[in-house]
Amino acid sequence: MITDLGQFKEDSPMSGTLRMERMPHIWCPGCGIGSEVNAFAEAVKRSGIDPKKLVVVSGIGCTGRVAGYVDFDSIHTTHGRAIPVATGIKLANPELTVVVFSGEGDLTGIGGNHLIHAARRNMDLVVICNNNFTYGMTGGQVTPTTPSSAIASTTPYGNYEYPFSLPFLADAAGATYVARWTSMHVRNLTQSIEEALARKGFSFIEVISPCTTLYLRRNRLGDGVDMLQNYQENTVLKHGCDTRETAIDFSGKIVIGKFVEKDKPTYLEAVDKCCVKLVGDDYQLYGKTVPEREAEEKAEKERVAARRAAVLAEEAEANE
Amino acid sequence: MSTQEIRFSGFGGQGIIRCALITGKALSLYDDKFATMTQSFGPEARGSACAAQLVVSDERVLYPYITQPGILMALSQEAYDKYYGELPKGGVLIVEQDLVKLHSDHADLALMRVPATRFAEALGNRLFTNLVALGFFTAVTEVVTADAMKKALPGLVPDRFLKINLRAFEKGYEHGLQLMGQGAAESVS
Amino acid sequence: MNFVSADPRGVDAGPHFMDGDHALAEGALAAGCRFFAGYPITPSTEAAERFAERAPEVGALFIQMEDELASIAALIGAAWGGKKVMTVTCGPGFSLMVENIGLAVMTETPLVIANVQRGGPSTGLPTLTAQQDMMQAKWGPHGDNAIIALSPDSPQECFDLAIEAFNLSEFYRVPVIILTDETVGHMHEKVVIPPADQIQVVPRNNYSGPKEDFRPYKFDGQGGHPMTQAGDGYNFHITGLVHDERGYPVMTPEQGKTVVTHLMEKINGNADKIVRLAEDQVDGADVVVVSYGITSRIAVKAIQDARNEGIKVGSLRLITIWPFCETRIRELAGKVKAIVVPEINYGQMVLEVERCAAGKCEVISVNHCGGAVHDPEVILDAIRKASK
Amino acid sequence: MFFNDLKPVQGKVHINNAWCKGCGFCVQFCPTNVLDVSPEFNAKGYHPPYVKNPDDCRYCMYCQMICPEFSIFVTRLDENADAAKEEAKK
Repeated sequence: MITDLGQFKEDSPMSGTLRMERMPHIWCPGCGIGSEVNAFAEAVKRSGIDPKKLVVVSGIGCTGRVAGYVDFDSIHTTHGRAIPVATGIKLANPELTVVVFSGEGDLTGIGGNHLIHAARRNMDLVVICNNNFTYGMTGGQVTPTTPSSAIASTTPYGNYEYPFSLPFLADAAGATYVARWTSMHVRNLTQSIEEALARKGFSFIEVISPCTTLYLRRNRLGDGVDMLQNYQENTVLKHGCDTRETAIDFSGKIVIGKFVEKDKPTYLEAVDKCCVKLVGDDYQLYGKTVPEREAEEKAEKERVAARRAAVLAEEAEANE
Repeated sequence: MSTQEIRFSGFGGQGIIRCALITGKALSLYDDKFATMTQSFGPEARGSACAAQLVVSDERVLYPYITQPGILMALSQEAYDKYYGELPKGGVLIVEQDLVKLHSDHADLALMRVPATRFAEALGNRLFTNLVALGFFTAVTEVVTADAMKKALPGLVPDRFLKINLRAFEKGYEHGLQLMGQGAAESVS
Repeated sequence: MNFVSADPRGVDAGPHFMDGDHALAEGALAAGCRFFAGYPITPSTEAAERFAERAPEVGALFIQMEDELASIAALIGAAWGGKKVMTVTCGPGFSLMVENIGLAVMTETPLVIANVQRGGPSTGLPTLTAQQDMMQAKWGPHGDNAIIALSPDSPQECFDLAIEAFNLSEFYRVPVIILTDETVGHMHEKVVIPPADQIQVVPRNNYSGPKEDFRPYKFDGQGGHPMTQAGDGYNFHITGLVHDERGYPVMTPEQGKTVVTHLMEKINGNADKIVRLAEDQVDGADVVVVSYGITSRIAVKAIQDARNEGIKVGSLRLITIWPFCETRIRELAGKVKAIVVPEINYGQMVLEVERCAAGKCEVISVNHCGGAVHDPEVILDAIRKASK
Repeated sequence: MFFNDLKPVQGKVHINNAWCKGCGFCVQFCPTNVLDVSPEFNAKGYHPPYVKNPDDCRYCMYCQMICPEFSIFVTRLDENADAAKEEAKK
């Protein structure tokens, strides 16, 4: 046990990733969001990307608070608008890696239109969607993913709406990377986020997560530990699974895995292509030609690879 | 201060708005006048009668819309039907000779008729109708100089059609001068 | 304010015959705007089209977003990504943007929105003119907040005020709204764009000191505080919640007061520096016509006629609508018999004028519910009545 | 190759009781049952975990990853290095 909090903060592997001065956070006991943030932090570290060039954007809600806790450039936007804000920041400075970290109510309810259009454009963003089947911050109302028959404060007699299957939605809208994990699958999640950070295009990662205070309690599903055990027992790993087969029942099995990974020009690549055709090779965006930007990107990629190699070597050494 | 109010009208696709744009640009950029151009937008401006208005003055135009046009160019029957009543006594009425059937001889108006579409077709495409009409308008109204009008064309007609548009303009212009030489307004009887 | 010459890439110098919407886009490009996100809506669309057309040659980026909510959100992102940003819309779209105008006010994000007003409420009169959004421009977002609004009366002024809007927006880190209307937006006139070295722009003021001293905010009721851009290593955090100077949420009434007071005072407390008016024969006048935008041009016609009848009438044209020219109206109210307020709405500015006049002179509203400009005769009648 | 010769890697768990909300994830999911729920309360009234079987920690860091409160981390136990560090401190 550690008694010196200052020392703990300093020694914690999360220092440099979390705004330690803002800890402890506001999330409930047994909530999965913290575990996801661990996975995210680990993925960022292993990815080798320059933390200075990473931006985290959140919407509103419990998961919306992630932006406020991570020690990167971060924006806590209005409800549902994380993706368009992230779009703006990415397009304003294409060198940045932009991650949207928000909840399913925020991203697929009020912000649903933005999600499908960013996916359609193959906007170069990583979207991590915490799906806990409820609006937590406002007291446990039904969301677009709440399974049929589940109880929420606004479906007190059971949910009679049809829920979204988010991987299917993202896939249908044009996302080029789609995966689903649970907050218990922190290792797989870390790997998925790492892959998403390293690639170009619209990546959508759904993370099924327990809302202990509201969803679990109201539906008599036990506590966080019970739910994580449930995730352990009732998930089926199916990489490449047809996203039409990823619907979630109230008590059925949950399909997890990496469902989609494909290459398609991103929005900015499409802009470049069109503009070079129009203006010629000296076409510039924000004063830089395409070859100039490509050279910079290549150089940065090499630095990223070197940093990543160093992290992995250090890890290997530690495990010797 | 002299202020002229001009209405260009016809059916959609005849290049009516373009006529007003070219004239407005010519006046305000090359003829040292003030010109304000307005047009109707929205569903009512699609198809049917299409119109653009130009207020021309030696001083800054304040009220941007026309109150009573002194000149009406009507390149379609519908446009003529709709707008000719606005003209005051002595107003200038320019109509497309083949497309507009007149209701009367308009004895109290200065009536000018131009076979713009026919001339345009002779030049190869009826798309040049508006430029023929504009050349004619320039000659008969003397609101704007032909020089300014020709300078205003680049940027307002596609580059590859600039020459032929100029020819269309000149064709109309010459026809106008000819008509003026014959003794001002034509009287229809 | 620090000025530099405009980047010549964005300046299409020379005389043009263009409409107000196009001039807005040209003004934005000249001011250094390099990011535009928007959604088509009559009568503002031409500005978006112009920006889209010019973006590749200028090296700017245009994106048509899925709706107005997304457009303004993208602007906030792009502003913190380091760019000067703009969108255009009109009433119905502005209504959708209101949410994130509030966020921009709260996060002190510089951005420019042109609202090319059309008749309302709701879908209203999409292709016809109005000035019905004056109050919405200020009171649209919930909560107390202050913005700056400017109103051009011609395409030339659309260009000029677009540059001014960016300059004010950069300095005060506040959304600036260009409140124009269908008539000015669609009206073609001569617009002279000066060469780049004659255009003064306020560059983005980014912090460059030590990281530990970096504060995205300073609640001193003043403008000029530096911001930062993503990627510079300062790890900024911004939120729509009430926050401290680091940007971290602090949800107490005391902090709420600190933040709101700053946001209001930054604009209202500097009204004397921000407000621009165009006055004509106001001193010694019996009657003053207070108007803005297209209505001020219509009013001049009435004013000239009134002067020909021997009435001593002055014109006060608001170039800056918000903050409202409170001081000037108070002064005038003690000196003139009456103030005549023509506006293309059911009576919005007149409420402000009445408030400032505080009963010291008569205030006559000449309203017109939208869809058209006034008949100058109606304004003339009001001036005649006011002079008696 | 003789696996018998390999010394198992050992980790050391660092727990921050102050932030713990007693969710029990670390205790429940530790593959080698290093941790247990403490009978003690922290300031917020939760039972934080404590290291019950320190020798069994294999430095897998799952507790660190799953802890939603960022209240646990694991370092690799290297007795020689630790001793050297202590020495350096003195």
